[in-house]
Parts: sequence; C-alpha cells; structure tokens
Amino acid sequence: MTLVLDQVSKSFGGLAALSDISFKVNDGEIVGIIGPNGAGKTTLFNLITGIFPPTEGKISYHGKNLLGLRPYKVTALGLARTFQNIRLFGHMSPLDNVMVGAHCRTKAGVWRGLWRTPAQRKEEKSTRERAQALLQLVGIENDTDSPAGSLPYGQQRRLEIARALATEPELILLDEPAAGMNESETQDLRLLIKKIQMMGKTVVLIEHDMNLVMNVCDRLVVINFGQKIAEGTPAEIQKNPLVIEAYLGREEA
Amino acid sequence: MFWQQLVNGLTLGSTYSLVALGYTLIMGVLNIINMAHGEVFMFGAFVGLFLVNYLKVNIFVAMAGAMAASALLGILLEMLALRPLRRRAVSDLAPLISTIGVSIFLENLALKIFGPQSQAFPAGALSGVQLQLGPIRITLVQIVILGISFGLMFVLRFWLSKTRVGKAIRTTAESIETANLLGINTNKIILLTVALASALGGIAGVLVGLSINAVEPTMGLSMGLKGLAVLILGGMGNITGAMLGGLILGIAEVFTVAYGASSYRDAVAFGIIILILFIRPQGLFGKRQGGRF
Amino acid sequence: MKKGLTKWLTGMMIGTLLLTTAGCGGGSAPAANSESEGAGAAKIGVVAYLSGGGAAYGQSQKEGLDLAKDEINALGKVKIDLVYEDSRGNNTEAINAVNKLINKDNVVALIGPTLSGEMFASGPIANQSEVPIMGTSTTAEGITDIGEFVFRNALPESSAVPQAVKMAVQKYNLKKVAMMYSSNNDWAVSGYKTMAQALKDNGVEVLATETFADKDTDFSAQLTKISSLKPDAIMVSSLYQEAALVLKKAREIGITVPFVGTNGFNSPELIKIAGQAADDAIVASPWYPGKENEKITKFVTDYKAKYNKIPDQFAAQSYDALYIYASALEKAGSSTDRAKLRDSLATIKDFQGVTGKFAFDEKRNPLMDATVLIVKDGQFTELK
Amino acid sequence: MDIILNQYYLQIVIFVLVNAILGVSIYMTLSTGQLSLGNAGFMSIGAYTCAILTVKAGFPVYLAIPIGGAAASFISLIIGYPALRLTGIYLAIATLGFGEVVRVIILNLKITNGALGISGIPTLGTKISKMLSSFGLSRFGGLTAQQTSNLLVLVVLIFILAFLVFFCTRLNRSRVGRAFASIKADESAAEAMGINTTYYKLLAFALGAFIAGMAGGLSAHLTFFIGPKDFAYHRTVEILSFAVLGGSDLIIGPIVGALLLTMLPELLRSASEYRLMIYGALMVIMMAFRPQGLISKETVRFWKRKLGRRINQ
Repeated sequence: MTLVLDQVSKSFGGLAALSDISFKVNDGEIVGIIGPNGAGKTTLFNLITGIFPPTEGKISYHGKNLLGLRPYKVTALGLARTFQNIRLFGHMSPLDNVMVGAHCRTKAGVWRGLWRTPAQRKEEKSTRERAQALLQLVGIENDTDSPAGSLPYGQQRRLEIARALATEPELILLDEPAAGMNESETQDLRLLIKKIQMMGKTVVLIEHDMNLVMNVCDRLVVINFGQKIAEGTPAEIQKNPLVIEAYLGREEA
Repeated sequence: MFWQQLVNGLTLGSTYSLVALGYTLIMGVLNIINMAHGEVFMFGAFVGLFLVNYLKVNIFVAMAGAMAASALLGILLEMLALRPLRRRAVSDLAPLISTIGVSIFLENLALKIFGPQSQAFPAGALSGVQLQLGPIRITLVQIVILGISFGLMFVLRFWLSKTRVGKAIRTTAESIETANLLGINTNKIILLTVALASALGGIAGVLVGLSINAVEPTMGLSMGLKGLAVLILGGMGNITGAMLGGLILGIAEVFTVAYGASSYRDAVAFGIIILILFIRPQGLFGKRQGGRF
Repeated sequence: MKKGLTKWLTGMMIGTLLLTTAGCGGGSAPAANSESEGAGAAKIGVVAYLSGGGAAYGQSQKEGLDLAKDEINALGKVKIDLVYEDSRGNNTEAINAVNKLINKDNVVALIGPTLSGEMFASGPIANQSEVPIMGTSTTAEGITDIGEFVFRNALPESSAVPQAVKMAVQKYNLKKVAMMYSSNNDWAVSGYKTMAQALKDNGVEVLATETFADKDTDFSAQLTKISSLKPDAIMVSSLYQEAALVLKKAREIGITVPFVGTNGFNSPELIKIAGQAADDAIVASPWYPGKENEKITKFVTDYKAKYNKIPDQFAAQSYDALYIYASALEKAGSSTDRAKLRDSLATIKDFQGVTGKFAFDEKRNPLMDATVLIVKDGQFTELK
Repeated sequence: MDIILNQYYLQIVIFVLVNAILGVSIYMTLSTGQLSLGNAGFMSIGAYTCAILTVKAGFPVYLAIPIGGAAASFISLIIGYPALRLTGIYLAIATLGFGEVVRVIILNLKITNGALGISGIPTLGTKISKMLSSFGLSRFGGLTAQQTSNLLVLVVLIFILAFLVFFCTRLNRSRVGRAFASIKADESAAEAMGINTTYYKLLAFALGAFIAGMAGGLSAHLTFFIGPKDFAYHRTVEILSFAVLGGSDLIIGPIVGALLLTMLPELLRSASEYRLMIYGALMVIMMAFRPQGLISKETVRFWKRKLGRRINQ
C-alpha cells in the first residue's frame, strides 16, 4: 500500500478546510482528485508533502508515518510534487532546474565540489545526463542562455514535472498540470502521464480538465467543501448522483 | 530612588515612543523600515532650533514649523527614494538599502550645513521649569513630551480608524493593489502617510532637542536605531505597540544602568531587537504574519 | 571548460591590478624625491579630524596652525607651507592620509592625527618612513613608544590629571567620590585610568563608577544613582559635549558637589552648552587663556580677531606645535632633511609657548606644567 | 614601475583588496538570498581573535588569521540557527542588531582592552619578510624594507582574493551552488525539491562569516591598531554599498564595487567632506535605477553576445 490517508482534517483558525478525509493510493495506480474550486485539494497536497501538519488524522507512506517530517525529508522518501502556480527557479537554466531536483539523490559537498574530485565529476556527469534525458522525456530542448522563467507556459509546466521526476520519486503529485493548456498540449500531457506510469511510478493528479481525468485515471476521489463525497472508477463517478449535484447543482424540484 | 528612576525611564521612553510612532506609521502602510527616519527627526530639531534662535519665534510656533519642514523632507524622501522602487518589482530589501543611503546623505548634509557643533535651545524655551512631586523630580518639558506622545497616539488611532482618509490609509496598508482597484489614489495616500510620519519625527526632534538641550547632526543615527528597536518590540505597524514599546525600552535601559552595569546600556536596545525577532517576530502587540505558503 | 576558467580568472586579476594603479597613477605625477618645491619652504603635512562627528576638534587645530603659519612666515626666519588631509577620525583614512603626505606630497614632517587611535594606526608608518610626526592632542599612554620619530606636545593625562586631583582633594578635602567616564572613547578611558590611580594615591574612596557612551544624551539614570550615594565630588572623564550635559543634568537634579574633569573639560564650549551649571568644574590644563602673559594675550586677541571665538586647548597646542617645528627647522638648517629635523626636535629645550614652558623628555613626551582651573560664574579662573 | 612602488598607491591597492574580500563575504550570504548586515560584527570577531592571538599569545600570523575566521564562523552558527527562520528585512535588522551587540561586548571585555583597542599589532609585511628572510631570500633587488613588505602583502592578498574567486566560481557550478541559487529563487520550492534549506542557508552564513572574519584578521595586521569604533554601523553600511554598487548576482560584482568605492575617497581627496554624501546618494540612485547593480547576469550575457559576434565576424 503506497499512500494511506486516515481521517485527515485541517482547519485554519475557525475555518475547516478539510474534514475526515481517508483514502488509499496503491502502487502503480493513477488516482485523480477532483472537486470544485476551493474544495481543499491543494491543501491536501500541502499536508501530504509536510508544508503544514494536519489538525487531526494520520498520513503514512509505505507504512512510514509522514507527520512532522520536513518537506525535504518527504521528498527524500520518494514523494515529489509540482505546484498549482508554477514555482520554477526563474533565473536558472532549464537544465539547472532539473539538476536541482537530483539534489537529494547526490552527495558531493563543498570540499569535493571545490577540488572537482573524480567522484564528484562522475556524479556531476551522471546528474547532467539524467537531467538531459528527463528534458527529452518532457520534450524541452535545453538552451542554457534562456532562463527557465522565459519559456512558454506549456513548457514551464512540463519542466516542473521533469524537475519533480529528477528526485527519482516512487509517487508523484501533479497539481493541476493541464491548467491553461490547449487541446494538443493536454493530449501530450496525457501521453506523458501514461509514460510516467509505465516507468513504474504512482501518480496522484489534481485536475479540472474532465476528459483528461476521465480517460487517464484508474480511480478518482471527489472532494467537495473539504469532505470526501465519492471514490471509485471514472465510470462509477460519472453516474454518482452526489458528484453530479456537487458539480451541476440540483434541479429545482 | 526607585520612583525617580521609574520616572526617568518613562520620560526617556516617551521620547523613544514619539520617534517610533513615525517608524510604525510607515511600516504599517508601506511595510518598509525607513532607516532615514532618525535623520528626519534630527532635521526637525535643527529647524525648530533655527526658528527659535534666529527668528525669535515662540516654541510652539517653532514646533509647527519643524513639523512642516520635516513633512516636506518626508515628501522629498518618498518621491526620490521610495516611489521609483515601487515602479518595478524590486526585492523588499531595496527600500531598506535606499533609505540607508538617504540617512547617510542627510547626516552628512546636516554636518555641512549646521556644522558639527552641538547647539542648544535658549534657556527660556520651556526647558528650565522643574516640578517636585514628593521624592520625584520632573521637568516641564518631560511632562509635555509625555502628554504629546500619548495625545498623538490617541489622535492617530482615532484618525486612522474613524476618518475617511484614515480608512483609505488602512486599506492601502492591507494591499496597495486592491486599494488601487477600489479607486484610492494610493500614490497620494502613501505620500500623505510618509509626510505625516515625518512630521511626527519633526515634532519629536524639537521636543527631544528641548529636553536634552543638545542638537547635533549625528544624533539621528543613535535615536533612529533606538526607534527601530521600539518598532520591533511593539510589533511592526502597531501604534499602541510603538507607544508601549517605547516606554518599555526606556524603562529597561534606565533600570539596566540603575541596577545593572551602565556600560551595557546600548546592548539593551539591540538585545531586544534580536530576542524579539527570534522568539516573537510579530512583536508584543503585533498580529501574526501569513504562513509560509 | 577548465582552460576557460583559469584564463578568465587570471585575466580578471590582472585587470583589477592595472585598473587600480592606473586609476590612481593618473591622479598626479608623483614627485618622488625631487627638490622642486618652493624656494626653501618646508612642507609640513597635517592630518586632522576635519569632517564627521568630531570635526569641531580638527577645525580648532587647523585654525591654530593657520594663525601660527602666517605669523612664522611673516617673521621670515623660516618659510613653512601646510598641506591638510582630513582623516574623518577613521584609522584607515589616517593611514592613507599619512602615506599620501609622505610619498606623494613629500612633506618633511607631520602634525596630527587628532585621535590617539589614529596615531596608533598611522604613527608606525611615519616612523618606518623616518618622517617626524607630532601629535598635538594624542594624550593616550604609550603613543611615543611607537618609535623614534613619534613626538607629542599634548600634555599626557598622566601629568595634568594628578595635579587637578591633588588640588581638589586638598581644597574640598574629598573622602568619598563617584566617577563617570565615556566607555567607548579611547581618550576618555585612558583619562579615567589615570584619574582612578591619582585618587588611589590620594587615599580617596571611589563609591561608584558609572559609564556612558559618546553622543549619549540621557544621564539621568547614572546621576540619580550617584546622587543617592552622596559623594563629596564627581570625577568625569569625557569630551566637553557629554561633560557639559552631565553637568547640566547633575545641577538639574540637585547635585551641588564640585566636578573634576580630565582634559575634555577644558574648552569654552563646555561653558557655552552647560551655561550656569558649569560652575565649580575643576580641570588641570596647560592652556589657560586668562593667564597674564603678553604672548598668550597676543595669541588670544589675534585668534579672536581672525575667528571671533576664544581659542581652546586644541588650537593652542597646535599653534605651539608649529612654532616648535619652526625653531627645530631653524636649528636643523635644512627644509627637506627629515632625519636632521628629528634630531633637532628631540633637543628642544625651554621653549616658551602659549601653553607655557616646554621641552621634550628623552621619550619625546612633553615636560610642561599645568595650571589647575575652576569655572566661576561662566569663566575659567585659576584655582589657588 | 615607480607608481607600483610608491607606498601611497601600494597601501590603497592593499585596502582595495581587503575590501574586495569583504565584498565576497556579503556576496556569499546573498547567494542564498539572505541579506546579512552582521558582516562588520563577524569582521570584528575575526580581527580581535587574530590580534589577541598574535599580540598576546604570540601565534604566527598565517595561523591566527584562519583561526580568526573560524571563530567568526563558529559564532555565526550560534546566531545563525535561530536567525534563519527570519527572511528579508527581519533578518537584515536582526543581523544589524547582532553587529551592534558584538561591538558593545567588545567594549566591555577585559581581553579586548575596551575602547583602548589593541595596538602594536605586528604588520603582515614585516612578518612575511621575516619568514622569507629565514628562508634566506631577504632582499629583492634595490627595494627598501618598506617596499618589499608591502609588495609581499600585495601578493598574498591577490592570492587570497584569487582563491576566493576560484572557490565561488567552482561552488556555483557544483551541487551546493545550485542549492544556493534555488533557495535564492524560491525557498519553499527548493525545500519541496528535497533541499534541506536550513542547512544550506546556515552553510552560506558560516562561509560568509569565515571570509569576513579572515578579512578582519588581515585588516588588523594592516592597520597596526584595532578599536571597537572601526567595526560600527558605518562599516556594515560600507560593505553593503560594495554589493549594492557592484551588484550581487556575480562574484565579480562586489569586487568591482569594493574597487570603485575604495578608490573614490582617494580620487575625491580634495572634496572629502562631500564624499559620504556621494556614498549615500549613490546607494539611492543605484536602488532606483539599477537595483541589480553594475554587473549582473544580463550584463555578462550582453557582453558575451557582443564580443562573441565581433570575434566570429
């Protein structure tokens, strides 16, 4: 069992952002988390990655309790993420952005970096090659002169995924990767997510683009006003009355 | 002895509060620490001195003149140093560095114009009279300072909460962009705030100049750093915090000298800056800033 | 990539070096050792604290020196021209000023710098370059130990303060006193140490020692604490600005005992700021404008005519310093030979200056007698 | 050749190099986006530790200077750990407060001799020439003792500065440098990418303090005397102005800033009372019109492209 959320809730002061959320994510699955804006989806990601602790409930990953772990420790455990509003390292080149992702997988410190020891040079070469491979995977050619901040929007989204993949995660959390993408870019994204699954990784996806979600995800979790109202395969969810009401509202009887 | 030291602490503290009010106002609205406020305070003192010594003006008119001159200096400061920074997305350190530059400029300008000598208000201007209340001895000027600083605090609080302009200032304090959207001419409001804060610095300059009777160009730096400590102690941008913070710092310094070692007096103000920022960054009365995300 | 880095790095280094030397080389052609300056005029460099917080002291020194220069050149026995450099009371800049005067302006001797700290920093450079340097206001201990070429005509605290303390102890028969000094000013701290020693020699008990900092303006806490101990007198070591404020505050909270001060007290500014509160302030100083001596009265009248204020001890001691150099130059007979000037300086005996009879001892410190003064209704008068 | 040997210019170049090293110290902390105004405090710790070791304990200079740096670095860890929760102006003000507290402590300690400071510090030059003469090569050509010692000091300082530039360039291209740059760009995103931001911010803080401490030790041995007054608020502002004028994107920025601002007083010797006014005005103008400083990534890229085009034309 990869990721287990057990009765997790989070409130900021009086406002209950999430209450009593429990669901599991199995290895190799693609799980979609959907729900109207402000339902608490990104808050859920922030709880999982340790940005702030839940008010109640437990989150475990491969049986290991995530509560109290600093975000970088969560990432080291193999749980990478992207952000709803892109947070790339704007002034650094695309290649450097991805190489930063490999940070927790490499060891060279100040001393080895300074004298360029053989071990450091080898590690640097392999990080560079792996980063280039990831850039090809997400379809960005690396021209070091233009900083990441000046790339077109779609490419920045994909660069963020490449950077997350550089941390060699087993589970990757994508926060609205398709936001602001046109038809063909969303199509490429679908193929990319499938490729990531083929690499044996588990994907948890927050997304509003329904036809992307419906045909890429194995299972869905629906959250509305901070509560889990449904869970199941895309087919079941489409027919679930609670979900329809949450999205389309009830006809006036 | 304890009561006299307490009074000493309060009078010293009230001068710090008066200086800190100007800091807090700018910090509250623009989220900027105006490092040049100490120098505006010094300029106010010199203008007051000039009016009293050369134009033989009565002390209260001199105070008004000092407030006007400092307000003008504040407007210049805002137009030249702060406004250009808002035009482009610059890090929040830029105003700090820019106002440090202004403070050096003003200190040396004052050294050039007024000369390095420390000058004094003539004896007659208010400072001589002394009152004896039981064991405590307090001069009239110190009472005036206590009165004016508390008075200004209430006036400021009332003005900010009740009047239309006050509300406009507080909306700009929340966020300049939204205030703009709501049709508030934020540039005018910011200019007004800086002018008001500098006027407060001006009157503080005259009053402190009267009570210590030594006005010289380098007094801006030490008073400025003390005002900064009060700003942080009281809570960034919190007016009551500035008032009480000033009194607390004054008493802490006096009691360090009276009961501890007088040579560690300066360490009190800076020690407070470090301790408060570590333990309670929002200060004693400030509200918690937003979380990391 | 490796080659690119080292090439770029060395390029940068050479660039910085050339930039700096070219930058300052362009300033003015360095007259290395040429004899080209004015016919026989001795060029003396002056390093003084002319701008910044303590500029008042540097400026009175300049005024004293200018007055002396005009008089000496009028006499015609020796011609002197002065080159001023501002050290802003900062050690690094004092070093740069001394270096410039020695190596670029090629001066034969130096006067200054104003603060003892600056002398400790720049004195060794003058000494190594074998150029005589005379401090006129550097009273800290150990200044002349820097080297053979370092002189001073500022009466060190160690001779003036004990006279003031002895006189005060006898006159007011002091048993218990309190002490105050400015702890971040090297001049004040060494004055305090000498004063404490003098008190011990006279068997006077020190009830409390309070400190403050230069530019402090509030002394209420220290003075309230001291007044509760009821001392017979208060000994203060600081510059006149803070000393005046201490006096004012003390009189304000009802302390009437006499004050004894170190050199810092001895300036007309003390009376100007403290006003009436300065009464009963005692200080020993070599300079006393009120003394009946035609050399002093002439100096005071000329100074007042030129700068319309009474000369303070900084002006007086610089004035004398230039006259000492003038007589040494006369004896040495050359206006460019630094070593000869140093030797003739060391042998100056019974020189009669505005600060009284003067001679250098073997350690190049001044042997002067100090008069003990007391402020009485706004005037420094001699304490008999 | 005569210009090089003239002691006045030699001394200025030496002060330029010491200030350039200080510029590198503030660049180091700025490389993680942290503005520390405590560099004058670390410099004073380094200067006093080093001076006390050489004057009172008779340590050799080449040992005392690194120890001074290490002492400053050690104390930066103690103050740094709690300070790192702060960012932006709060960190700047806290470190400014730290610098002033260090000054007050130095004023009151017996060993640091309070306001009297420590005098009679043996000059770097004499120490080095004594060391060299023990190896038998005491006098080069016709130079006087003064000139040889100054030239030797110049060579040592150039070597130290060159090593620091080499250190920073190598660091920037390594994993640690990337971690610094990512923290500077977006600290929370860097942490989400698996970087222990506290560790790396502390590392940058300690490296900056080490360099400032070493610069303190060096300057102590150049001015024979150090006192608390030399490391007060104005010194911090001076170091800051190097980075502000030169720009803090690249290592060359603060060095050029230090070069220009140390030369300014000598070029303006005649109008020296206006000099500080010009400093102040310069900082305001730089912040208003070129906050990234004279030399930034764009300038380097612009020149590379310009020069590149001319070379292959």
